[in-house]
Amino acid sequence: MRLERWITPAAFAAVTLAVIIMPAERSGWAFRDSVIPFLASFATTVAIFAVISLGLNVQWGYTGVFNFGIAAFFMVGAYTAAIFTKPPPAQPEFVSYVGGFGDKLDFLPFLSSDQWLPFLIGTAAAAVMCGVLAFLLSIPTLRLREDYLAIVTIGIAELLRNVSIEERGLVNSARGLTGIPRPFHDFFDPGDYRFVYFGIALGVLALVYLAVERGIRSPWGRVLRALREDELTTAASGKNVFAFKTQGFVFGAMIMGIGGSVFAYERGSVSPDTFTHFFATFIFWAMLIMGGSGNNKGAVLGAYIVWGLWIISLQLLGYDLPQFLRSRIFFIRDFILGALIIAVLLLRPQGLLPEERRVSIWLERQLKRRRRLWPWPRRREPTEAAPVD
Amino acid sequence: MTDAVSRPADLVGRAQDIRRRYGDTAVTAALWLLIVGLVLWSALNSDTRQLFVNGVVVGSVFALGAIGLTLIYGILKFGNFAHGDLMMLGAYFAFFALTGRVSERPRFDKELPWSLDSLPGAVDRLGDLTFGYGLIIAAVVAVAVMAALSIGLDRLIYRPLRRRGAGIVIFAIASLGVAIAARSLMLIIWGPEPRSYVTGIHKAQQYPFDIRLKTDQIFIFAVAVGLAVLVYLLLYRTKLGKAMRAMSDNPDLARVSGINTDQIIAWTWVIGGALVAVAGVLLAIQAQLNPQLGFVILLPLFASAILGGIGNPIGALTGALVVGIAQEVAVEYFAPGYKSGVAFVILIVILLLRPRGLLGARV
Amino acid sequence: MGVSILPVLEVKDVVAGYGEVEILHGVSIKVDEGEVVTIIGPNGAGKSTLMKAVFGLIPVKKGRITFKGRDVTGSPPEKMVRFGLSYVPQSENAFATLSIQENLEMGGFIRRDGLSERLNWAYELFPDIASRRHERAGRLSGGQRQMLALARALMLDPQVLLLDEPSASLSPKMVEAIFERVAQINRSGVAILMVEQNARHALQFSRRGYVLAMGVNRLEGAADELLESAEVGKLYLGAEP
Amino acid sequence: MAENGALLRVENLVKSFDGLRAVNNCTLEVRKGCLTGLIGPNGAGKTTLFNLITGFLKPTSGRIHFNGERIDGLPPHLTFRKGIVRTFQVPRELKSMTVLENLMLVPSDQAGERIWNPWLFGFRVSRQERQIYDKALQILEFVDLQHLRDEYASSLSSGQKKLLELARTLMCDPQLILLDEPGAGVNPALMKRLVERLELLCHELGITFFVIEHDMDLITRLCNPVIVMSNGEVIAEGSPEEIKGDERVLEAYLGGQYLAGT
Repeated sequence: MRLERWITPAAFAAVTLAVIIMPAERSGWAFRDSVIPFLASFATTVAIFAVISLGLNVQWGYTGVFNFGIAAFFMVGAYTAAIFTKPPPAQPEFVSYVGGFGDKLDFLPFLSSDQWLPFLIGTAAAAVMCGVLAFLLSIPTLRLREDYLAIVTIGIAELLRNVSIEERGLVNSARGLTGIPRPFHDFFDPGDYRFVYFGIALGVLALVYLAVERGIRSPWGRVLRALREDELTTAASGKNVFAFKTQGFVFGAMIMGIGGSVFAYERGSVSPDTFTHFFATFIFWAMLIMGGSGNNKGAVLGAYIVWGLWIISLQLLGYDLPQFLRSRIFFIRDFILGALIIAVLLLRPQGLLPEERRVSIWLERQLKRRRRLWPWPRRREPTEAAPVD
Repeated sequence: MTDAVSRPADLVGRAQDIRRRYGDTAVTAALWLLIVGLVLWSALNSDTRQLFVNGVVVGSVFALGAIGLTLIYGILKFGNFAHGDLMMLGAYFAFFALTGRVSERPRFDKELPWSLDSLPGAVDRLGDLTFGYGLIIAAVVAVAVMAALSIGLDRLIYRPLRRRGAGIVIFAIASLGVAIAARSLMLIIWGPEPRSYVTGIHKAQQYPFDIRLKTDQIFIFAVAVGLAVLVYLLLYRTKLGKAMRAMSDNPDLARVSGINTDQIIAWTWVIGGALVAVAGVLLAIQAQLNPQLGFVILLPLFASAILGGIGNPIGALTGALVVGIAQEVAVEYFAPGYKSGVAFVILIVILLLRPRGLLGARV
Repeated sequence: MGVSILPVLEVKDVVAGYGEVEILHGVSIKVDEGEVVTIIGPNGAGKSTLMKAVFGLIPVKKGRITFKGRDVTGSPPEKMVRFGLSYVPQSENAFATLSIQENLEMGGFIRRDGLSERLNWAYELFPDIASRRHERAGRLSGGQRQMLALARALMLDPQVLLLDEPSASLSPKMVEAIFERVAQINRSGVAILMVEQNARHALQFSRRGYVLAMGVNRLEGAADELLESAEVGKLYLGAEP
Repeated sequence: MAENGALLRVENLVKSFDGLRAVNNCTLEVRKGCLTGLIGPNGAGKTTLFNLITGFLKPTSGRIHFNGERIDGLPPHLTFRKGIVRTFQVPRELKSMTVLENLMLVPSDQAGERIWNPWLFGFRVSRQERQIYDKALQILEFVDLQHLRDEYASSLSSGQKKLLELARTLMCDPQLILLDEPGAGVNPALMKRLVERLELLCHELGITFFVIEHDMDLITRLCNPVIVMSNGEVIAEGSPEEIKGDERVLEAYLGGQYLAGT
């Protein structure tokens, strides 16, 4: 269908236009003072969410592992990063949390808590914690029918959120943690910092994207995709199904943890009310399903479009809306998201960007090096094989 | 020679066989003992007796939800993640039928000119209950609406997916979409503030053994048990119910026997929708009307259904009572926020030890 | 049995298969009133596929199926049952989680009246399952389960009964019992179309037989002729044609 | 006592499902370098036997020896490691992966299958990928599918899927290949080629085959010896000619009572 080819560009263009025009129009076309900073914040959030969406893509899009508790990993990532970078609580009677390793790192200049190393340590710790959590969850569930994992992950997300609220000394219960040191924060003008952080978030996204792409296009990723297609055949090809499934789940969870940590450093504060099922699990599914599961570009595009809808609904509040709409705009947006998910599943199950047909970056590189034209995807005639025997 | 070498290995093999054959039974027996022990202990211990009774009430609300869930799981073979939200939606429909209220702007309601509470005596309390017959009629309206809505959702969403041969995960994601849509619909129409069917304080009555119970709670328990028995009778005594079980067992053979499977699926949604509505109303009486509650209740529902063995209504009832009691009694020892943790722990234990549930796989 | 002009069930040049895979490449079979017809043939000949195609469980791509002169091609199984056909699949032919009585009730699902008489009739015909009528079918032995499957299919008083390998994986004694029961059912006036692995045995109980191989008709004739025919053995063990 | 040259030996193997014995005290041997056929009526337990040998099912009792080593109860990926590969009766291709990927998946111990190796030892992964790629191309040519290498496996015809299954087994230098009805749905021209290929593999490369097949012509052309199973037991073994003349085999197929045991 000719029309179908335009869906993806049209969706992209619509969101882009809306995200630029609405704030511009409202600020009287003051691009430098308000639109550009706004876009930087917008893009930062998109980058962070795209990271988590990529993590989900590894789990669901490639491995076929069904995680309905992204909130758990998002939250563990964010909190871990926070307590690894924050100084210990100053007034334990008012604010209390475990960790607070930020001070211990202050003895060297580039280790002080507002520089890059604590950021890296926090992010790494977040990834590790999420990996361990995912590994533990995989033990009772990965051998069972797919939807059992979904239920268990819903459970762990719910439980962890409640633990964070109930245990006062753990992460300062419902009030959450504030004042998380942000990398390089003191070196820049507060007004410009958002651009710096946009760079950081973009860098993390790029790294994660490359890592996922490289992992998925490696023989390792090939096994994961084979698992998604048919576990029996994969077992008959001599692969340890359970081990690879666990690896895919853990790898995806670690990426989600990284996303959580970058989120924490961007906000400078985290609190339990961010990590509800709705906000912290559902939107990532919406992003991935809409963008196209099994395609990393799709995961990023999905994050862009879904968060675009989010921002559009926020922007709409700046206009003179009837009271009826004004108080309900977010709920209407949620409804549209729910309906969109169903519509995508029914009408375009492959999402905006369908999965690509590629084998292995290693092979592509090899073949290029040998100055053979890689025949993908247009040239289909068989190239002569390497001399046999 | 070969024999001599392989004999020890054979012994090991035989031991494994025995473990395979009897281990399952032993684990089940141990779990049952544990459950019965905990239930008895919490019922007899004077510290937890009150909580035990509360748990039975909470559990009976879970039971209705879990029975609906397990019914749909048994016949359509997918976990319906919209079940909790649809329960709440049903409760709101009853609220709407009763009071005719919708939210106009935050904390400000608009009352439609027609509603059940304008009927004469509709809100007069029935005996010691907090509500009048109006709510009961409203619940019936909600049952009808939810049954129709369920069929509509099946036609619109699940049937096309079924025809396409989509996997269970696609169904689950679709049902998540439904859950979100249902939740936001409640928020759009009635706003985020918690509500209740009737206002005013309801005093609990004193019963023997130092137990305090509201009559509403007895009502909840009675309705839940009554409906569970009805569902059981439906499944085991009526032609339709037997056909539903037959289809759950072997859809092809059901068709060969002349059972119209499309019709059975439609009936399953009707019954499932009706149960959803009643469960929602009971939940709203027991707790409150709150759009957030729908998704939260999903975990205990699934825990109950899995504990009882998916596809088995009596199992779901048993499982739900156990989960309800465990959650309430845990309040004595842990902070109330850990209620969901109890359901989670039960879930994990069952998945680790006996994934088919306690009453599952009785073939 | 009198010879009728029209066959009760006629299958003409049926082409069918699973998805894109074609297994039957044009098979024709007919069953006259009150007779037992057996289809034999080597594995993979498409015998079971033919049964499923006749009963509407898989789509018929070409050809015609008529029942008492009426075109029933492509009717779903739930309709076939109403026309007066009944089918016993080869495996999983009882609802394992339902009781025996419930299995039979499901067999009579579309019956409006006379269910209890028919139940009694079935229990008389199959006394070994009658004593266990409230047990779950999953607990029955293979032979009993097969008896139950037969009884379930007979609950509607069909005119034609399709049997897919009634003797599969049963002990020799049980096979004997099943075939005797099949003969008894036939004597009550039910025409039977049967697919069998156990060719000799089945042919002894049949009036006519067909041999299928690789999805086409290869031989047909009176049962005793086929029994004597050396061709049949060759078709199975593939001597050069 | 073990006869010389027995690659696979199955002893008194039993597998029961809910009291039904699908494989009942089955004892047989597959000799090295042979194309052994396995025939029998439907429900004889042939596919169940394959599932037991490859570890997709665990036997109720009995032993399986491969190269003198006990392998019963090993999970599928470990029997694969020992050198046993199988195909499925109904082809189970990896649908939304290309034909080439279907093959490149198979070789075990690929360096790139460890998640960190692509980062640490890229060159090794790269070199190995090239080798696997070359091998996959060779095998695709061998089964005549090279023109389809970039197609999704789901778009193949059923005969081509059968060939893909065979190609998959060849990717890993197996010692024993279990083929479950390789001929079903393959057109005669392809079939002729398939027979040639199998013979070539067996005689030139010394791969042992154990083949379930219903097409007796194919069995006659291809296999020697042939083992006949009925009701979960081995009832005869011999050359195709012997089998055809064997009264018990005909009995098993045509019904009547065969003599059980001894």
